[in-house]
Amino acid sequence: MITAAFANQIINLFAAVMLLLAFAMLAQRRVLSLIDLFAMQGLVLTLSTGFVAYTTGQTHLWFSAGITFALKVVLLPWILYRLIRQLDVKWDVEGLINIPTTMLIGIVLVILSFNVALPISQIAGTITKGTLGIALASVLLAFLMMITRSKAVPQVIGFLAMENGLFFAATAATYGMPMVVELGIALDVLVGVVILGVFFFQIRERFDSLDIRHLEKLKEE
Amino acid sequence: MSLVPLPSVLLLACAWLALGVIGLARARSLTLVAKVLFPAGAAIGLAVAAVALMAIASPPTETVLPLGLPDLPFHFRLDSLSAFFLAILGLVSAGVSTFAAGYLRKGEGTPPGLQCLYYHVFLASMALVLVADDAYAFMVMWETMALSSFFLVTSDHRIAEIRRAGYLYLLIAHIGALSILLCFGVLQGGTGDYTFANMRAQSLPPFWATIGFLLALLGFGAKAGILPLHVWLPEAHPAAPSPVSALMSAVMLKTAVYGLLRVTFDLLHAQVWWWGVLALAIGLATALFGVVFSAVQSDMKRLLAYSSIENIGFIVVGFGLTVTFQAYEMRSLAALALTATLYHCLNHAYFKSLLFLATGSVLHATKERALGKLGGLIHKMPWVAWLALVGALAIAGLPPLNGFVSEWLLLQAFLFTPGLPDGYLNMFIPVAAAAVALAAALSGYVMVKFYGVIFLGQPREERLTEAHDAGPWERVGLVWLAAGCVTLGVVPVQVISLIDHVTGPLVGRTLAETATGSWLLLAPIETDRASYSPLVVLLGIVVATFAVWFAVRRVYHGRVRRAPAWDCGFPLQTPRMQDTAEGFGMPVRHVFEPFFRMTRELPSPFDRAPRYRVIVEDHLWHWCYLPVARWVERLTAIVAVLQRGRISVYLTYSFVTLLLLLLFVR
Amino acid sequence: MISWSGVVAQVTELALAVLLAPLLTGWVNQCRAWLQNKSGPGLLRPYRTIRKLFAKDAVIATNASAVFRTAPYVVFACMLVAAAIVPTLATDLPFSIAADAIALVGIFALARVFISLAAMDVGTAFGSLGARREMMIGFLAEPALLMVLFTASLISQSTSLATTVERLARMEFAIFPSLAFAGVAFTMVSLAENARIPVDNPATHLELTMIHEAMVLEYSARHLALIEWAASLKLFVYSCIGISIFFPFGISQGGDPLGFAYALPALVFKLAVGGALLAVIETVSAKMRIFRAPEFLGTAFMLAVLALLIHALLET
Amino acid sequence: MSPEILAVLGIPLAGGAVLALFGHWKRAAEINIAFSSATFVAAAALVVRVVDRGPFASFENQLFVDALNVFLVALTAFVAMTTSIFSRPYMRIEQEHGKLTVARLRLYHSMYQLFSFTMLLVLLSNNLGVTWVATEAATLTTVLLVSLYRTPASLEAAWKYFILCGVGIAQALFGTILVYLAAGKVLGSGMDALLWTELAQVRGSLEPTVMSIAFVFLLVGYGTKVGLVPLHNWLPDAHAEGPTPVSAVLSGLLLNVALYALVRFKVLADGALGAEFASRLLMGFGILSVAVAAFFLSRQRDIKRMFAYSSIEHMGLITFAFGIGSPVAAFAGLLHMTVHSLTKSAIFFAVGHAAQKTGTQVMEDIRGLVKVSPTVGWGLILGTVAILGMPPFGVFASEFLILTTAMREQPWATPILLVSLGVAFAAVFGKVQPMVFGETTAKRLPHPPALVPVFLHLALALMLGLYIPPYLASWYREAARLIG
Repeated sequence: MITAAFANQIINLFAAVMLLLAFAMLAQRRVLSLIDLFAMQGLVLTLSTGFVAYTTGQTHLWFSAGITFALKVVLLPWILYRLIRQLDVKWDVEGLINIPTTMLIGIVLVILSFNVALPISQIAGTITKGTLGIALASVLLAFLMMITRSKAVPQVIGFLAMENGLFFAATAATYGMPMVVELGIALDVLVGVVILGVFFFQIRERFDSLDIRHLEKLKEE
Repeated sequence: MSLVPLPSVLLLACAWLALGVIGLARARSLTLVAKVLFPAGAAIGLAVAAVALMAIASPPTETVLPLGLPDLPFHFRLDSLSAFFLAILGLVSAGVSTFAAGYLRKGEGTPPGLQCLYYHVFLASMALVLVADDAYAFMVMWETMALSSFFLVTSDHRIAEIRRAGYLYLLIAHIGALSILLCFGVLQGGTGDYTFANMRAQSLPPFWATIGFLLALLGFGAKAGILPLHVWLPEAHPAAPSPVSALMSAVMLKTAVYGLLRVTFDLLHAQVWWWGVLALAIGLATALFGVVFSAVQSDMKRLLAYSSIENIGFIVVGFGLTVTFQAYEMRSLAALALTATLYHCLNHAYFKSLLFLATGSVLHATKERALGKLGGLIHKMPWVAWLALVGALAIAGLPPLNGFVSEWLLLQAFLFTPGLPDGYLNMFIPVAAAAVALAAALSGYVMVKFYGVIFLGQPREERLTEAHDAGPWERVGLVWLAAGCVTLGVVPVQVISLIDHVTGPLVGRTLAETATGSWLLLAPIETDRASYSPLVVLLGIVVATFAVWFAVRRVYHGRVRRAPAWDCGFPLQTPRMQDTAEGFGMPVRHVFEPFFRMTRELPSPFDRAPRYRVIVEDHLWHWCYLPVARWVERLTAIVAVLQRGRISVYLTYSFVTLLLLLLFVR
Repeated sequence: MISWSGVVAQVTELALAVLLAPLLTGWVNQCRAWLQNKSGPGLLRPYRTIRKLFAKDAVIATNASAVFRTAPYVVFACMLVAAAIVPTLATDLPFSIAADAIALVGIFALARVFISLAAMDVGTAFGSLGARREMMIGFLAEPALLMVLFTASLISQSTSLATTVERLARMEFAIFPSLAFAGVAFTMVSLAENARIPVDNPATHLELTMIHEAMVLEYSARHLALIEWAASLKLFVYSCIGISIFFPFGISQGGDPLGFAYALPALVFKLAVGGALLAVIETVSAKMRIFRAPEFLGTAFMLAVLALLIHALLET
Repeated sequence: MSPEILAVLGIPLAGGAVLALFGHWKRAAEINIAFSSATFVAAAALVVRVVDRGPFASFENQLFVDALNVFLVALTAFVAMTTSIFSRPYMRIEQEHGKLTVARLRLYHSMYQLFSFTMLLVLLSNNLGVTWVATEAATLTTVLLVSLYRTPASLEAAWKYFILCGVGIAQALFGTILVYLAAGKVLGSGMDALLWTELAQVRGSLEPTVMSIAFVFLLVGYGTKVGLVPLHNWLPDAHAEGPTPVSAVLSGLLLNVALYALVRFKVLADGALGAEFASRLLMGFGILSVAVAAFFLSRQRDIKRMFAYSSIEHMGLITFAFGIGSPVAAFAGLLHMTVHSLTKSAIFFAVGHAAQKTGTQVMEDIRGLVKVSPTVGWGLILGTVAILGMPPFGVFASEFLILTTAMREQPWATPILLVSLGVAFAAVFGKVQPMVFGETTAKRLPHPPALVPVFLHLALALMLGLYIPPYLASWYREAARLIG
């Protein structure tokens, strides 16, 4: 059995890696690397969930870790890889805002997240409570990433990264959601990605590109 | 008779609705609609009037129907004020419906059955507005009235102008209705009880009372057509079929006056003196504006519509005086001013509907609305012409017809004003009286123009010689209204004794308490101060006329020859050489130039085909409405920036919203 | 209420008005002729004209309707009623309670509307032109007249002309500045209303300037006679209004037969002076362009309103 | 275990499955109607049961029914049924116009049923997590429905819809986690801490700080779905580009359902934080939505887009009403939800046929409907008049209550409301009037339009304006009590 303090340090380490990965995704230009980073984030999430399950003895967290692994480390990256290959969209992405600026905004977001999460963490009874701020930060950073990307695939990856952040938050704050809910969320995410995959093809068919800047026809004159 | 008034009114309103539904069911059957349903509607109108006249002297009755909102079922109440306006509705609608029975023709826009539906829904909703006793019932009926009249206005919806008129009308009506709604929101005083009974029981602090009053003035003013909310009126009234124009002008505008009186005197007790001054100022501006604009119109129905604005102005002036007197607790003077106001409502209902119906007949006979293409119709349409003369003289405020009586009362009310405790007010009142006198005199000008150009002179177009007189139904309707104009003018004492039942509860005093006249002599304060006996004047004029006539007959033995007009010896005479409507409006345009926004196209002496064109527009349209429209447009342009199609931007909105809210929470 | 002396006064007054009115017109014309160094048509010329017209055949335009034919009678009747209201000899007039100052203005307006409608009835260029001009004068003169009468009414606390005159006559001598303003306004209004120089010229048929004459161009014979007579009557009534409001001295109050006897010469004297003054005004002023008339009347209107204001400000 | 609830949820779920298999059949539209009607019957039975026995929970407390959601269940099932009736001829005409293939129709019918299912699940779920899952599922099904035509515009709309709502809903999940965290302190971790019925009982002792932050996330999340400004941007696109029956249920039902979820959380937030906090936020967003949407209206050229903005406006009004929070206001909000659903879906029905007749959604090209097709024309004009808040239609009843209550409790808001409603009226009526009246350009349709639903809805809206049956009123009151 490991001590609580040690466990805490480990979890904080995972959290730090999460945050690092979130920043890395924010800065990454290549789609394939983006998918790798996403898969790594999934892996860290799995490990951290597993670790929490191990230290706290919350059995359902094992399942949660399993689902996360299956879904976010294996299935989704695989689907995305396939999509990229079929769609042949490996090229670099140009951000709408340049990367240093994005990073600066990201730092501000982290500060804000910590600030917001602080009172909540004080309430949470979990050993992971300190990481809540980081979870929120990853959510917001993923959000920022969605804003700055101009291609459809990275945007979806951002969306999935946000989901990761949420899972991390759930683990951090409450040792995960009840099983039914987690399953439901996972199902939604999976179906969502499938639908999006279908969409990619259709969008490409219609617009000859996955650049979402083509999707600006519906607006007010 | 043991007839219970309020349920009878509700039943009669339902009967109107039923007529409408029957019309809808047999939408294409002109005979049924015109010869059965409309006369039946007229009969119901008479019944409403009868019930109302009975109820005017009896104490208020109330009833609650299990309709409406769950916490606020429809409350109805019939008191003397409601009864008075119901009487107007019933009496006028009887004439108008009879007229309409003859007026409906085949193949004009909306099918007759549908028109019958709107028409009777319109009548029923007006009746129910007048008896509504809670805010919800009132608003429902009020807006139903607006909606049904909107559909009536746009009966001939193929014409873009008419659609535009209807649109403007409904828009302003709706904004007015929202404002009335907010007024009721103020009036209930935080109790959450929207019955009028509760509002009566509230005593609001002056600030809120003032807000309520201003909202009411705005809301009801929009319906009545006071400045600067009048713009819809000259568009909508001419667009509607004539019986509808008649009803709208004659009755619907009065429901707005009713609302104003109801809110100010019945629901809001604490009157502030400057409310009255405000209303007085607005009323004066409205009256002058209306009459000056009606003088320059070249479309006969627009002319009448502007004249309605003028008359509403007079009514609002009377209302304002009443409020001021009431605020200073000068109750008998308040009773005098209120009597003038109510009397004018009644009069205007009669003569304006008469004139609108007359224009309807002219329109049917000639297919022409432009004054510049009419003329000489007295020869072809003697019935319409002579009856319209009664209306024209009445509206011009000439003794001994009814228009004069209310004007007389109003001027009397002004004359007694210097007794007000406020010096400035005392200075203002004479100026106001002068303006009223000016507007009244101008209305004479307008009516000479109206009547002279349409009915007198020579026909300005060839085909006018084929015009035909009104049919029997139409005649009956016109005669009914004209008879009303004369009766109301001749027996003011009896009418005022009816109105006294209304003024008593509202201002706490009646004219009967101070009057010293007899059945023949109208003397509201004392005979020494002022008295008027229209019957005697009428007799005087009639007797004198006939006496002179007989005398001349006896003295004179020459023959009477017919010959072409002499016209100072000019050889060539064409009907086109008569004054046109524009020409007749010229002096007014000249004298009141700042009122108008004119664009003129004058021919030069060298023009091959000289053309003269003048467009007279309303400054207020350019000062108030277009800027508002521009502002809205500008704002929508700003708002549209929100939706530029870029998903990143949309995401940024969500993001920023989230961050701001988080900061807000921290 | 209705006293016998009142009835007598009423009848006398009415008869006097009808009979004396053409004489007043004749007197004014005569005075004007004298002032202009002409010999003049003689005092009785109006009577002769009327008699002559009554003897002629009437010619009526083909297009004229019944409005055209009834208008002279109605106008004349209106003037009769007006004459019955205005106190000239006595203030105890039974008819005057039936119609007060406002009604008087209304009756004048009724006459004006009828004559204008009649003018438009034939459908000639001049007729409608005259009608338009007449109504233009009317809509400015009418409120001005009303304001003048209001000033008097406010001072006397009554709109009944008889009462007003009675109270004014009875009043201690006092200077009412408002009445001075009202007097000037009234004079201006009367000039316009009676088709006098500087607003109109009763002796011209020049199309650019005529107002009243343009309206009655189509009338002949008995109709024209009635109209002429009514015009004289109108001048007479206006003069009497002015006299009784601004110079009410000498009028008989109540049922006083002695006062009555005293009032008649006083009236004749005052009318003679008034007529002469009118002639003077007409001689010394020039006819205005037609579009000056609104300014002229507007001034009158303003003066009348000022009179009211002064009353409200100073005399209450 | 209540058979009614099972039926209400099971029928559409089964319908989705059946139609996924047999949706290409010729009679698929009738099957769709049959399932929707059966759902409505089940919902009616559920209503009867709730009226009989009061609120109850079922399925191990995972599902529950009380006055608030049973009324929305009934409304949802009803509108879903009428919409399915409307969609039968509508989709057939679309098919004949060559806009849709049989395979797409199968997708449509199947998704239609699944969409009903997800909405009903949101309403009936007692578990806030499941509520979230179902909301997300509703988004997914509607994304497929919106993109049904596979035109560039519909794909764009669907994409935006997906991304914006997906992101939004993700925030709601964060909020839900925080609520769970707060509840865990009181109820212990485990399933109970997500059950609304449990939470509602302990709402007073929930940690305020957490709840405030949670509510912000929930507001942004579900608010996106409700279409509150400035989170609304997906809404006009999705409404305008999807098939009209989908626009009708989106406007009429989905927005309501999302708002329902938000209101449930508002109750919890009120318990923890006092009424001020959530009220202010809701009122602020509500009034902003009303004002901005009103100004948007006058710029529209596409008719469905315009009515989509009108939905934003009305949702803003309802949100504002719930924000005021007094029983009368809550009552008015619920009433407004009902009449807005009925009226707006009726309008979309009429609009759908009008657009089919003229072959365009551009308003300037649609003229004189009343001449060529009086029923469509009248349906449209009456619906418009109703939605603009003219009595005697029910929208006026609720607007009356909202405005008068606002005048009493939040007077600052009334000028904004007055101006916005005026501007909205001017814009919408000014555009619809010439479409309905005047000369025409329209042609006849190959199939007779199904206008029974239009007039049925309008008749109901009319009835609610003049007479609210006592049981309905007590029902609203009960629901308002739950909210307030």
